[in-house]
Amino acid sequence: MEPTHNIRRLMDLYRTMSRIRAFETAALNAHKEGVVPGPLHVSIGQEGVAAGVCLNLTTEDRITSNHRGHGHALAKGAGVQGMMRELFGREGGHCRGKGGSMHIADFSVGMLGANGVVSGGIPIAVGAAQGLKMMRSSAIAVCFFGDGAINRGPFLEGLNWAALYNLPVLFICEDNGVSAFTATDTVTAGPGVIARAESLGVPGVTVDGNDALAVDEAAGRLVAEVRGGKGPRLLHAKTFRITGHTSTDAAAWRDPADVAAAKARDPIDRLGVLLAERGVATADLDALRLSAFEEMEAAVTDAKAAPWPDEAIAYEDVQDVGAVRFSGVSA
Amino acid sequence: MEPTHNIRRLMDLYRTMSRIRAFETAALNAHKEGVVPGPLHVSIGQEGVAAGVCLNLTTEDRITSNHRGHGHALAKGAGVQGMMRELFGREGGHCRGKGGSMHIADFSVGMLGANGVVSGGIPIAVGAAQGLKMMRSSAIAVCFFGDGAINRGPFLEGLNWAALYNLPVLFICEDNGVSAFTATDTVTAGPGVIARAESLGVPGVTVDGNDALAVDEAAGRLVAEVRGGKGPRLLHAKTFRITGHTSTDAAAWRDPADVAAAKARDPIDRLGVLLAERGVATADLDALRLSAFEEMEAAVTDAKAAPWPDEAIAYEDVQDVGAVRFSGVSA
Amino acid sequence: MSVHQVTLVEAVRLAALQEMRRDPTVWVMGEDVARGGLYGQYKDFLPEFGAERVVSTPISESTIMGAGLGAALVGTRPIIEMRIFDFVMCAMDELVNQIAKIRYMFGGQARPSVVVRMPHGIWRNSAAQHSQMLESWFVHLPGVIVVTPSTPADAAGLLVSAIRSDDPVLFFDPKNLFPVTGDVASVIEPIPFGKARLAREGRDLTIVSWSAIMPAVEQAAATLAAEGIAADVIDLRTLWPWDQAAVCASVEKTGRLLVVQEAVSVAGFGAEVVSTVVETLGPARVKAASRLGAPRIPIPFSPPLEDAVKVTPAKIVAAAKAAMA
Amino acid sequence: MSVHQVTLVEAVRLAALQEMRRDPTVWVMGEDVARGGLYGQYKDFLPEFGAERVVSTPISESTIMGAGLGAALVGTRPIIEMRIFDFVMCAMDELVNQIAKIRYMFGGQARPSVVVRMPHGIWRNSAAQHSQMLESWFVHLPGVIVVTPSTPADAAGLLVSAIRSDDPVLFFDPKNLFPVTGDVASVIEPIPFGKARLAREGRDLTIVSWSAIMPAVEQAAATLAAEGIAADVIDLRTLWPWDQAAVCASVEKTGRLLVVQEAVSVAGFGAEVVSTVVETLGPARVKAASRLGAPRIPIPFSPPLEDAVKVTPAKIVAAAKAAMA
Ligand SMILES: Cc1ncc(C[n+]2csc(CCOP(=O)(O)OP(=O)(O)O)c2C)c(N)n1
Ligand SMILES: Cc1ncc(C[n+]2csc(CCOP(=O)(O)OP(=O)(O)O)c2C)c(N)n1
Ligand SMILES: [Mg+2]
Ligand SMILES: [Mg+2]
Repeated sequence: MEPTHNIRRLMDLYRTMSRIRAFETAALNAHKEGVVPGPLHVSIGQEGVAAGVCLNLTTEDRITSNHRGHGHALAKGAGVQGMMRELFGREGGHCRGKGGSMHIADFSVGMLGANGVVSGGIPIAVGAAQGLKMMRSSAIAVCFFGDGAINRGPFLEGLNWAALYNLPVLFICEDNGVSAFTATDTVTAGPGVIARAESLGVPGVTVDGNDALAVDEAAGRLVAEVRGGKGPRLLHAKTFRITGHTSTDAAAWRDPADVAAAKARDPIDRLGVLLAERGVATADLDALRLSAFEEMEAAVTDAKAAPWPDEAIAYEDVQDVGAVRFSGVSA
Repeated sequence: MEPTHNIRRLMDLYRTMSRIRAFETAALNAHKEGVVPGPLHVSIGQEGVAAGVCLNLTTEDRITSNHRGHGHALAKGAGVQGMMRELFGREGGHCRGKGGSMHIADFSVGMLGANGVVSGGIPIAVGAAQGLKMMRSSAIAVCFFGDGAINRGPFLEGLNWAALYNLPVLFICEDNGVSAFTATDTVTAGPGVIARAESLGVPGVTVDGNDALAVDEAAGRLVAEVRGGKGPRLLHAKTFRITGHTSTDAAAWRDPADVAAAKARDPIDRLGVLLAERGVATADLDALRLSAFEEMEAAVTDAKAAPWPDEAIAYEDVQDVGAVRFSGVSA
Repeated sequence: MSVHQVTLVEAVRLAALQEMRRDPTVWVMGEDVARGGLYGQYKDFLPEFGAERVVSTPISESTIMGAGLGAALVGTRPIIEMRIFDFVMCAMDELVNQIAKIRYMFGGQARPSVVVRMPHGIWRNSAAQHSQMLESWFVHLPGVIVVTPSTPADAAGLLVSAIRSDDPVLFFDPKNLFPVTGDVASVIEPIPFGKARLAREGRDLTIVSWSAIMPAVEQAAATLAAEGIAADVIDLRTLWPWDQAAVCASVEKTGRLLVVQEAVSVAGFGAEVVSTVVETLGPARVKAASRLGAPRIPIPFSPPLEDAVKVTPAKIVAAAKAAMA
Repeated sequence: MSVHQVTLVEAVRLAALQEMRRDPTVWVMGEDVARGGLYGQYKDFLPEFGAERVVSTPISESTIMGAGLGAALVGTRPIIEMRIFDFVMCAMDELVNQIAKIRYMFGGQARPSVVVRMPHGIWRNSAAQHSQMLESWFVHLPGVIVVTPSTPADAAGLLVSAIRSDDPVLFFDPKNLFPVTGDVASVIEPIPFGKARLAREGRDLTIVSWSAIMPAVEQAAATLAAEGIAADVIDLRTLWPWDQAAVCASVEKTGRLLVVQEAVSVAGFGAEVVSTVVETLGPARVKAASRLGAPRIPIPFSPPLEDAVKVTPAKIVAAAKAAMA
């Protein structure tokens, strides 16, 4: 990469991370205000992973995500208005208000959905890769999941399957060290995700997930291999979730030292330092963060003003065939 | 081991294998005659694994098994009459005629049951080990499953769990190379079961499953480690199933060369050769095989003559609480 | 269009074959399918369609189900073969939480066009883990179509509809009826979901049933007819949607309803039929409404025990007579 | 014996605490239980009982369920915490094919004495994968007891019975009612399975319900009473076994039956209640029999959409009036 291109790419990463941070901060605040209903899982501190991976994907590539999917969706290009309205449960949400944060999806940009079930996205991504391969598409599938997900059966089944059929799928284990409120290493045996993946025929690479540039570079290599027909790969990105498990979890149970250390390794700040070293003016970076902030504030304003979905919408998108309303007395 | 003891132990192995072979041969014939109903999965050619492992267990130790469980049950000490009657669906069967071959169990000797679901025994064995540990028992749990089972999620979950809680459980992967009618290596990626186990924190050892002595020695070591509190272990026993998947599968799809090679490696014949080398008279071995044959023929005669269970038995063993017969019109 | 006599398993084989020839996005996956499937329902598919469209899988039920969904999301139409219904218990998250809900949760963006084939029912002494009938569960589950045919022609026509459906279809092959023969057309036309088949016309009593127990019902109806009781016999063919209009019209005529199910009676689909009829017509217009089914026990192995819990023609005749009393 | 006012979640906490103190073979396992559980239902258990009896597990639902079974087979009594009902879909083989059938398949040798706790129901905009109610499925499944309490006292007493039961018990915590308060005795006595609670006495109509929707039912009954319609309100408390005698006796008195369920109406437990009443009393003795429940759609996220599918006091009042017409 020659220097200017490199700067542009770094700025892309910086912009994406800033937008994710701004989106989730705005959503968190709105949740505290009581205007975002239901559970909300944010990924503050983890933005480097989503940004670094998705920068290497095309719109035709597909991703599946987990319960913590805002960053993945935004990095994949999902529309902000549709996302924010979805979180608010309003008309114009990507899922028409039926999904909410835990079921964010934007098929128009290849975002095949968040998932409320841990590991739920693994077989779906594997199958998407199989379908894409069958249809001779050049697109690949990318599957985001947490470190907690590697203790569920679908991890084994999905990776074995992907290796067996040599499928174009890239697995991303976004390792923030916690499974809900439990430290993952207290419930996980053996040497870790890379060993597990390799035992299933899927080569893996570990990267510092708080270094967006490193993620970008590693993902770039792996995406090229996957797209080149070399079969599935796994990227293990070590990161840290600064906030709690859900918006209502103040994360008081965490070691403050760990949180402080993580804040010092904040992926956005780190990339900012690097960009400054490479000569980008601080003002330019600030402008970029401000514009992300404004974009998301505007999205909140829009979502707040958006109408609630009409009750009739509850009865749509169920099935083409078969009544949805109960033939007898029904709610 | 001093030589005479060794011979006695080898004779034990020989006897157990011969009894398994005789039991299954008798059952197969009875099935062909039409007096054993339902599906029947026999393990002819694999007897070395069950015999070698179970020789190292006490009655208090528990085992779980799979759909191919006659050998495991017999080697663990299950009563032959109860087993044969169960296969025939008669009164006096271990499961009162409700289970049949696929659900053979004899809790009185620690045989916690065959299983009609591939991998079904894995979490049960793990939990049994956890309960035993909690109750400060010196007993361990042993879990038999096939090579096909390592592609289901419970393999990952169960081994991780066992390693995590340092449970007294020994996993036995009885690797006959086939999953029903499909060669297992055509549906399995990666370097194999040992790598998978080790990636989950469970050390494993591979052994020639057709060499009963080798199985006995390896299992002896592993059982001692497990019983000694060192945590779970896995034994990978490579073997060959000479007969088809079920009694109605003539296994015409197999390569005759493979079958011939396997027959040449028959675990019973091989141990016979070894015993002869060590000075045991062929007549003694023949007598042992004959007595096994006669024992099982007698069991068949007994089972054939045994009464059918009374219809009322169908309604027992469901629940202590709640009617089993339908309150309305019922079958 | 010629018609020929084939077994039910051959009928569904021909249906899948026709659709895979018609539409290159249709494919099948499951254990041993390259070998033709456990029952020969995919016999000779591998040579014709190749290993990419006839995929023998590992024993990985959750991924068989979930990968089927993923493949549907990118535009293919997988037939997901579960081998034996009971094994779908290993794939329930993928079926219940993902396939059934994905279109709705995502506001219509996803179309999980899969057919999940689950041969079900009592099958010669296969015992508790290989004999279950839980089809009524899925009627209670929003997002799926539930298909329960009993004849070769219906199974074939409904499988064609299932493969062409954009909604996910749970197709319950009546595995005990695979050897039963019947006429099937050389070009298999789709049969619409939600239309019952009137298997026999009567006036005294309405017998409603579906799936593998239908032959016993028809036999019982013949016995009843010989004794002067003429029953309308309705084969629902699909449980969701189900032909409420046909059933209600028949009970309006006969005044008496008997639902016969191979499954456990308690909280089974029979309860839905009885309740719907009573609610729709009003109790005053119903002289009798009852259910016949299995007691609430797992399926035992031994033949006489299994017989004890099986619904038989004699039991159906007795229940029908009770309903006439 | 003193009585105090506590929340439902505290009531079930006290019940489990009492039983774990009483019986050292009782233990609990599930995700985050060492931290007190997702709802605080195991708060302070870890310091008292230690990590061997309060086991925080990996996210491994099939093994949580299956290991619970294995541990029961060697003589312990695990409480299997599923966190949220919907996740049991990841453990259905272990529950349906193993736990429910093992005693029967093995001719009585196995006693799977487990309690599976599955907090269920609509819970403040949690959407389709965290709000399901499929309790009726398990009534149709031989081998298990189905418990669906709605008050702190009932939840506590029934949990005590569940822990002492040798049969496997599926305990549906009504998660939306966790903050609701009520009186609980300082020594919690077991409540027998299969005995309904008469929540209100009337003569005009029988309303049958259970679990999280009960408060709405009682509110509706109060409204109806104010308008001159006196309903017998029956809280079933357990769906298997269920108190058929109490329900039938009430309908014999009132002549009219309305079943209210938070779950989807189609093929839900309400159908079993209606059918059983009609079959037991005969249609002639029933003037009206109907069900109120959710439409057949997954639970949507957005508040107004969720409200649309929720059963509310107003809807119950309307349905009751329709039943009186
Ligand atoms: C199958 C299943 N079990 C449990 C849960 C509850 N749950 C939601 S998120 C979570 C932790 C997941 O940890 P990880 O995969 O590491 O993701 P993270 O929250 O750390 O991003 C749990 C246990 C769930 N959603 N699905
Ligand atoms: C979950 C599940 N899927 C599929 C089956 C059908 N089935 C029975 S045995 C078998 C093959 C098992 O292979 P393996 O575990 O290697 O045991 P083997 O038969 O070789 O002894 C299959 C697929 C099953 N019983 N359970
Ligand atoms: Mg995590
Ligand atoms: Mg095998």
